[in-house]
Formats: sequence, C-alpha cells, structure tokens
Amino acid sequence: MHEVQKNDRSLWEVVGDYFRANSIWMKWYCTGCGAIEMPPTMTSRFDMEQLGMGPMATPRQADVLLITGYLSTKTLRRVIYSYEQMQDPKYVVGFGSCTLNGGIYYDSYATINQLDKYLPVDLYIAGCMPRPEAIMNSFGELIEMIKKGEAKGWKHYKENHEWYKANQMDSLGEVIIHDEFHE
Amino acid sequence: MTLMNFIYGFLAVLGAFVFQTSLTGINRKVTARLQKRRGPKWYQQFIDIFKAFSKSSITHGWVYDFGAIMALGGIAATVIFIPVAGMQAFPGLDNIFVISYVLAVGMLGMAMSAAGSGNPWASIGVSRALTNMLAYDIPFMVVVFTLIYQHNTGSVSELASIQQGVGILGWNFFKLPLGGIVSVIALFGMLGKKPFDSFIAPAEIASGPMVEYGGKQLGMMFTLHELMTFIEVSLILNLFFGGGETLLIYMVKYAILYTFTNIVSGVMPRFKIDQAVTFFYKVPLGLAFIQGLLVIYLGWGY
Amino acid sequence: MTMIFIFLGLSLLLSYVLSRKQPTLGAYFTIIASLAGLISVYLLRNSVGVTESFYYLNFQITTIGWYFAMILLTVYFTSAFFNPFWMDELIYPAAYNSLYLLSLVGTIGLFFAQDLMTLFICWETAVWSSMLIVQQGKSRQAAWVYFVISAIGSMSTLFAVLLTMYLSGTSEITGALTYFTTAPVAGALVFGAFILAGLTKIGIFPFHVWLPLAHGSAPHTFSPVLSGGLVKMGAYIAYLSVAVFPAYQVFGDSLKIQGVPLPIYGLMILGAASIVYGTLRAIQQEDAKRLLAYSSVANGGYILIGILMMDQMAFAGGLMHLLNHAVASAAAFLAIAAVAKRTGTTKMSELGGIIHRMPITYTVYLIAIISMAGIPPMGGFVSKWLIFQGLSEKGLILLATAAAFGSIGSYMYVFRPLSAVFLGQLAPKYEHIKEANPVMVTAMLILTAMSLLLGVLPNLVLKTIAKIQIELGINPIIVNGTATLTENGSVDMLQVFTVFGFGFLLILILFMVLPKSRRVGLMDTYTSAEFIHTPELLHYGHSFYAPFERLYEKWPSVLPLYKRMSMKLSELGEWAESFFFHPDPNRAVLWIVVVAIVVIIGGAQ
Amino acid sequence: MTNSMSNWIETLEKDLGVEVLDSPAKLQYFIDVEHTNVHQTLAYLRHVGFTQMSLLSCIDWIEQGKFQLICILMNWENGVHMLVRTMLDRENPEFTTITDIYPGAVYYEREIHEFFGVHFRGNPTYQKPLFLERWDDMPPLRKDFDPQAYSDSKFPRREHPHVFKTKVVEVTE
Repeated sequence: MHEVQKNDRSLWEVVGDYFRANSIWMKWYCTGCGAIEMPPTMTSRFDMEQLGMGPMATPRQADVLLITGYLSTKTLRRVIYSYEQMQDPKYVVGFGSCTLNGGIYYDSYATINQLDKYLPVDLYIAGCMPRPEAIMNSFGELIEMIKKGEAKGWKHYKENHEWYKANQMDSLGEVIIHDEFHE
Repeated sequence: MTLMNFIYGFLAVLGAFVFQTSLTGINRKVTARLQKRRGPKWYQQFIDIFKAFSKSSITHGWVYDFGAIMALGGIAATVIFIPVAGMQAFPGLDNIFVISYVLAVGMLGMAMSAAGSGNPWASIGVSRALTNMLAYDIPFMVVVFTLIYQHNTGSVSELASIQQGVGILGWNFFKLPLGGIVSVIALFGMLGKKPFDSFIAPAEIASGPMVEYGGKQLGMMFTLHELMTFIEVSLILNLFFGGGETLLIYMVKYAILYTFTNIVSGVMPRFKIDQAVTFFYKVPLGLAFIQGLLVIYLGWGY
Repeated sequence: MTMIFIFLGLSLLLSYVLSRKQPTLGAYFTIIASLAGLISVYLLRNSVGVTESFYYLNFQITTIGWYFAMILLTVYFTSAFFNPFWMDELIYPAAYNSLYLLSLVGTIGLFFAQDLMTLFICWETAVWSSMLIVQQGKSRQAAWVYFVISAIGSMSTLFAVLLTMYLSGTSEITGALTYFTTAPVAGALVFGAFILAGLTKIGIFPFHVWLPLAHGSAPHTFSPVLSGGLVKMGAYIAYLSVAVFPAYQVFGDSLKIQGVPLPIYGLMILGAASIVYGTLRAIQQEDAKRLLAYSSVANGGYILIGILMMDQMAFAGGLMHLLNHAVASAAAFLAIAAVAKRTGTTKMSELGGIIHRMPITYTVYLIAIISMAGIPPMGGFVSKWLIFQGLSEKGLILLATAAAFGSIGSYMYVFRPLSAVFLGQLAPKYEHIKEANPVMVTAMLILTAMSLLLGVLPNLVLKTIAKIQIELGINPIIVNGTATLTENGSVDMLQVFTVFGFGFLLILILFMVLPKSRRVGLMDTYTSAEFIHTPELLHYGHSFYAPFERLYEKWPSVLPLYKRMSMKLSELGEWAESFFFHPDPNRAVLWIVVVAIVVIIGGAQ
Repeated sequence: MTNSMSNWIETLEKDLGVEVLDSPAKLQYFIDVEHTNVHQTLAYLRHVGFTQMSLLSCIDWIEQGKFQLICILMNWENGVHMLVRTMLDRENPEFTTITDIYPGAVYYEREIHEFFGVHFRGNPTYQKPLFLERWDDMPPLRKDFDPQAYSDSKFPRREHPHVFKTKVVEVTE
C-alpha cells in the first residue's frame, strides 16, 4: 500500500473521522456472488448494526462502496459512475479474490483483474467469498483505519485523478455510454 | 414576545431534539431485540446525524437548499408551539390547527426541495407522501373537530389540562375510545411508520424524497424527521393521553407511546399507497364519524 | 359615486378608440383606468350610506359593497398589467380592452346597486361582457356553456327581482327583501331564485361545469379576472340572499340541524360537495389552468359555507376567504400565464424545470399556493381557520370533514404544477427562455405582497368585516392587535410569523456554518447507475398522482349528464316541430280542424 | 414412439426428403439440412405446427472450418422440439435472415453476428452491438480468439507487495 502521513488531519477531520468510523452506511453494489454474504452479516447471528453499519439506498447517502465480487467491464463503468456520485470521505471495500487478482475469471475477456487500478480500494477481504466472520473482522479493521485516518483512498483518488482515469480509459474505452439502450 | 421567549424556544427545540434522538436510539435497540439481535449503541442516532453533518455535500440549485432550510425552520418553529407538561415558550400559540398546518410547511418545504433535485424518484416519493397525508389527516381532523366541539377550545394545553388530575380514566383515550384508536392509527401514518411508509420505501423508490440528499442536507432531513416525530407524538399525547403534569411523567408517557408505535411497526408489512388510502377511508374514518355523532347527538364522552 | 361610473364609461370608449389605432396603447390605458377606479373607490371608504342615481339606475355605498368592489378592483388592476402582452394573440384586441372595462363597470355597479332593477342590469352587463371575452379564447363551446349557465342565473335573478318588486311594492333592495318575513312561502321562492343565481356564478357543484371550460380556455390574461373577480359576483348575490334577505327568519320554523334551518343546510351540503368534487377533479388535471379552475370550484365551496353560516367566526372566515382566494388564485393564474407566455403551453407534462429560468415567477407561484392551500404564514390560513372554528362551534361534522378534505387535498393539487411545471428537469427546448417581462413581474409581486400582508396582519381586513357584521347585527369578530380572538381559541398571526422566522433563521445559521456544498448539474442524479442523457425522460410530470387517481377513475362526471339532458331537449324540440312543419298535407288539415273546433266552442261561451 | 408420433415423422421425411434423427432427449429430433433449403424446411415446419422458435445459436467447428447454425423449434400441440441444423463455411459465413419466418430471431441473429461474425443478409440491424459495449477485437466466441492474451493486455495486473497492514510512517521533515 502507500505510506500514510500521521499528522495531516485537522481537528474537524479527527472529530469527523470518529463519527464516520462509528456510523458507516454501505451502498451495496451487489456486483458478484459476495452479495449473499451480506444478509447473514446483518441478521441476528452477526448483526453488523452494533458496529453502526447499515445499508443505504443511494450512493449520495452512502459512505462505503462494497464491491462484492467479479467486475465485468459493463459493471465497472456503472461502479465508477456510482463512486463519483458518492460524497467525500468515501471508502471502497473489495470482497473476494476476483477484485484482488481476477480470481477464477482471470483469463476472461469480460472481467477485469484488479480493482485498485480503477478505484482506490481501502480494504481487500480475501476469500472466494469471505464468510460473515471474515467480513465482520475486516469491518472492525476498516473502523480502526478510519479512526486513525489511514483510509485515505478518496484523497488518493482526488490527487491522482488522471492516473485512475487513464487506467479506466484504456481498459474500458469509455465510462459514460451513450448508445441505443442509453439515450 | 420578549427575548426570554426566544431563548425558551431555542431550548425547547434543543431539548426536543436530544430527547427524541436518544429515544430513537433506544428504539433501534428495541427493534433489534425484536429481531433477536443486539442492536446499536443507544446514542447511535446522534452519531449518524453528526456524521451526516460532517460529510461534504452537493446541491442542485437554490431551491434544493431553500426547501430544506424552510422545512427544518418550519418544523423547529412548530416544536416551539408544542406545550410540554404545561410549559410553553410562546403562550397562546398552541392552537391545534396552527400546529397541524405549520407541519404542512415542513412537508411542503421538503417536497419542494426533493422535487427541486430533479430526480424522478424524489417526485414519486413526494406524490406518495402527499397522498399519504391526505389519507391519515382526514380521520384525525374529524376526531380533532369532535374534541373542539366537546371542550369548546382549540388550544392543546387547555385540552391537556382538562384531562389531568382525574387519574387514568380522565384521559380522552378512555372517554372517547373510538377517537383515541383513530388518532393512534393516524399517528402511524404521521410518523411514516411501517404500514404506511411507502413514501420512503428504500427498495422500491430508493428512499423516496431523500434520494438526492447527502452530507449536511441529509443530516437536516434526519433532524427534521426527529423533530416531526416529537411534534406528532406529543400532539397525540396531549390530546388523548392527558399530557404530563410534570416533565418526568410527560417523558415517560411519551416514551411508552413512541416505543409502542415502534414495536407494532416492527412487525408490520408495508401498504401500497392506494391501499393505505382505502384503508384510512374505511375503518378509521368510520370510527371517527361514529365517535363524532356519539359526542354531538348523544352527548357521550363528557 | 356616479362620477366613477361616468369616468369608467368614458374610459371604456376611449380605450376602444385607442386600441383601434394601437392595441398595446389601449391595453396600457386599461391599466391606468383600473388604477383610477381603484383609487377613487378606495377614497369612498368612509362615505357609507351616500345614495346617488344616474338616470334610472340608483346606487348606494355600503361597507359590504365597498369591500367587494375593492377585491374586484385589485384583481382587475393587477391582471390588467398582463393585457399589453396578449394583444397580438387576441382576435379582436380593441373589443377585448373595452369589454374588459365594461365587465369592471358592470360588477362594481352590481355591488353598489341600491335597487333591484340596477342590480339586474349590472348583472347582465357583467355576464355579457365577460362572455364575449371568453369567446376570444381557445374554444367557442366554452363561451357558449359559460353563457348558458350564466343565463340560468340571470333568468332566476330576473324572476326574483320582478316577483319581489310586485309583492313588496318597493324596488329598494333592503326594504323589498325584508318584506318577506311576513310572506314566508313567496320568500322561499325568491330565496331559491336568488341563491340559484349565486350558485351558478360561484360555480357550486351542480353548476360548476362552465368553470373549468371557461377558465381553461379563456385568454390567459382574463382567467385570473374570471376566477379572482367575476366569481365574487355570485358570492355577493349569495350574501344578499342570506344576510339582507332574512333567510334565517323566513326558514326559522323549518327543521333545524344543529341550529341551521334545513334549506340553508342543504345549500351548505352543496358547498361541501363542491369542495370535495373540486379537489378530486383538480388532482386529476393535466393542464395547469384547468387545475386552478377546479381549485376555484373548491374554494367557492368554502366561501359559500362561510357566508351561509352567518355567525361570528365562519361568516368572517367566508368573507376573508373571498379576498384571500381572489388574491391567491389571481397570482397563481398570472404566474401560469407568464410561463405560458414564455413557453407557449400550460400542459404540465410538456413543461419542467422552469424555476431555473424564471425564479421570480416561481416564488410568486409558491407564495400563491401557500396562501391557496391555507398554510400559516399566508392569508389563506386565517380564513380557513375561521371557517373551521365556526363549523366546530356549531358541531356540523359533515361540513367539517369536507372542509378538512378540501384543505389537505389542496396540498396535493397545488403541489402538482409546482413540481411538474417549475421543478424537475429543465427540457433543452426551454434552455434559453428569459424571466417574465418586468411589467408582468410587478403585477405578480403586488399580489404576493398582498397575500403575505393578509397573512401576517389579518386585522386590517377583519376590522372592515367586523363593521359589516355589526351592520347585520351578528356579534362581530373580536380583533385586538394582530390576534383574532374567538370562543374556540385565538391565533396571533404576527407571533406565528415571527416564530416561523426565528426557526428559519436558526436553521439558516446551522446551514451556513457547515461546509459549503458543491453545485452539481440537474442531470447528475441517482439513476441506479444507468446512463440517461435526455432530461425529458427523467422529468416526472405526467399523471403525478396515478395511484390515487386510479381510486376514483371510474366515478361518473356531471358533464355527460348535461349532454344527455341537452340531447333530450333537442329531441323534444324536433318532435314538436314535426307536428307543425310536416311535408304531407293532412297534418295541416288536422290543425285547421282543431282550430275551427276551438273557435266554435270558444265562441259559444 | 407412439404410432401416431411415428407416422407424422414419416410424412415429414417424405415431404422434406430429409432423414429425421432421434436424439437422446425425449420428444427431441434433429434434421440436418443444406444451408440453401433451410428456409423451406422452417416454413414447412412452421406450417405443420412448430410455431415457436425457441433459440437460434451457432457452434464453431474450427477443425472442419465450419460454423453450425442450430434453430430449435417447438410444437405446442405435442411438445416436440425439432432442431434444424445447417453448416456454413467459416471463412465468409453468409446466411439470409429467418426473421420473415420467425420474427423473434432478430436479436439472436444480432448476437450471433456479435459473437461469431456470421452475416445475416436482409436483417437491417444485425450489425449493431447488443451485449458487448465498446468491443474492439474479433468476435470473442470464435475458437481462434485467445481470451487470456486479451485479458492480460487489456486488464494488466501488478504484483501485490506482501504487506498485510499499512505501516504508519513517522514523517520527519
């Protein structure tokens, strides 16, 4: 990952990070097979609401974007469009090996191999789909990262915007699609 | 109309916000226990609201912001009108119609700023919210009409003080049982609780009017929801459950009533909007009419 | 006072001559003429009781007449500002300008009429002139329906006037009408005829058919006058038939419901029916002007109930609602007219996002609908509150439900144009429209300021209404400072406004303290991550309340009933005609024989 | 095979002059037809009762240098599936559209063109893209297309440093 400076957060940001750590709203982008792991994490056995986490309906309201599985080029365009609609301090969590290195679809013409070339990923959860225990453990990790100010993916995206855009362009050709089905 | 009134008013708004938000946090735990899970911390609702305030936000033009400010301003003003345990920041302003119509200012402000965001889901949510308001408000207004006819006064604090001092049976809920039931059902509609929450349905219309809110506007909408809940529950409390002699009794009764609505709504499905209208115009309106005729022509409930 | 009528008559001819040469000049002249009329009538406010005559028409100034005339003149004055911009769209601009002033003269004459014949003559001038203007609008059929139903009103007024003058001997209104305390049967007949005229003109339920047609298709600049002004003529007639004509004594012995005699209660039920009917139909409309027309039907119901109650609170509420509704619906119609001037259409599904190009028109429309819906800071709330207090004082539960339905339902139909026309996505074809013309904007702002003033300081109007109530002998509405006191509780609108302002200020500070938000375009909204590029697809303006409208889609409307009646009538006519103008001769022979027999028998008597 | 079933197959074979092969699946038969008289067969079968065309798909026999078009028809009266198969040359796969017999085939033809490159003369929209957005390479389902090479070139990978937790670095200016 990238080195993290310790002392560049103002007081307003430190307090904000405390609130943002204890109340994380997720935009469930159920892209792949990992989405089925979320209901058990929410319901009575694991209950992610005790960490202050809960699903929200639109990216405008959400803080964390969960990419829960393989990303085809068409889905990645929609994910990038949603990511840019989210409000700053926003975080991305990549589920499973398909976002890490392409997973079982490493050689497919339709799915991308590595998520963090296109979006700044703050946290990967390994597994070909991680179980709810792994998800709860990694959410605890995410909360610690936010509290300490290490989840700076959104700042990284802002600073190296051209680099991300260049990667997106040569892999996807174009993000906003205007064709017969999207007029 | 001195400076003290305005300070009392500000304290009333602050107190209402703190009391209701902590009560919502406790009720999120109650709903969680309903589903056999542990549920969040009791101050989770505070954290959610302050987190929303701490995030950056977008705007779709001046009407988007003006509507949100007008909505929350209107509702904050209504909280100042509400008599709590006999105390009022501005005495003489607590007429039922003033309160229920200033509520409409809040609803109109939110509707205006939601429609101003240009998102079709927000407009669909607003059209459902207004239809829902037409559904629950007519039976409630008939019951309020009967109360005014019976006690010859429209002021909420007087209606509350009439019921106090005679023990439980003095409450209007027992003197006018049908009216009490109708008003509690209308309370579910007012709060947008489960059976009647098709206008903020997260799955169907992406949380309706709130679809384009993020950052500080979303925090304002959450505070608006908390204050609106405070107004509506305390309105029903004062009219039918005798409002509190002291602040403590008021808060205990308020908590019981609000938790009751939460528990019932925790197990309810969701009406489609036209089913909600037909439901409200069959049973509650019928009960309200019967109650009205009983009071006017047979003189019961005095 | 006759000076005013002479002056307006002259200005009528002058405007005709002027606009023959240059139409917009004639239109600007109508503004000046109506302003002069407004000021001169205002100066008459303390010369009550002066009677003057003009050949055989004699007038008398009464506070109620003065109050009605002032309402009407404000509406005429402010909508006159819009005349110059519609000159090119009208077929006969010169006729329009002169008829505009003629209908003004007719209605003022009606309010100040001292005897019944003047009343009828002024009623006819107003009806005729407004009908000829409505004809210049989109559809001739609307003008024809408008005239037929007004004709019902005129015929019943004529019948009542002649019957009263014959029975009571005098033609002076108050003297003639009070005669009927002694002859209740004829009194009931006269009351029925008079109130029928009032109902047709206010547009109450069975006779409301002309209102959406006439308002919908009248020229844009005349419909505010139609709904703000001319509907008040019917309210005046209703006032005459209940307050001046001693209705409560004449029907004193009939069955009483909660202290209200049965015939008057029946009329109130008609008013309540028109509130419910107007609201339900307004929610369905696709065209903004027809929607506002149906809202005038609903508000007409409030006015009728208020006036018929004749008690301390609801009567004052009814009279004040006259002014509030006139100002609010005139402002709303003018705002829609301004939009129609810029975009060329009033159909809501074709518009959208106009606020981004016409913000002032938007604020005018917003204040107008807040007052029309009866929401506190604006005037509409005070009058609806008084009417509801009056109803709950007397315990009329059915009317109270209809009133509640009307006011809550009005949130729905007033919000529909707000969201479909002004908010939502801005269509590219309206990208470069400009704000309304400054002349138009001043007219609209005058009306907005008035409805705000009425909301914050209702005592200005309630004092005059209290004077009217004293003249009628009912205990007047008590007003101290800005608080209106009634038995069922009081409301101090200035305090409500300050507390509302305080709340608004509080939240404004909170909003300013927090970090500034980033401006984002309208198309950058959440479309569940799908790419949509045409704003028209993303604008939700068509069938806005579809689930609610489906509930009463199949309810029968009154219009087909009238159509069937008119068909039956024409069939009867043809059948009768076939008797006399039949080609084969034996029909003629039959009639000769019949006539012969009649002559013989007659002769033998 | 019930006797009523067998005799209509004989009439079919007699009329079309083609041999109906049985298939392992129940109520499913094959017909192999030359690509010139596919349309008469389809028209006849539609007339006989096979009103529904369930699927039109294509197989790439790269060894024989052939594309095989398969049209699955279904008869609602007796629930029989009939598969009409024909072979096309792989170098320039030309075929005339069957939308005049089965209008529903328009999107199947578009898909086959997108994934195999078969040209369907007479179908105006067969060249427009359907599923793949901004596709810039040869039709992907042909056997001579190498997905691994495409994936490596289009979606590059970098080696993850074996750091499992971000180190917090003390910045000393």
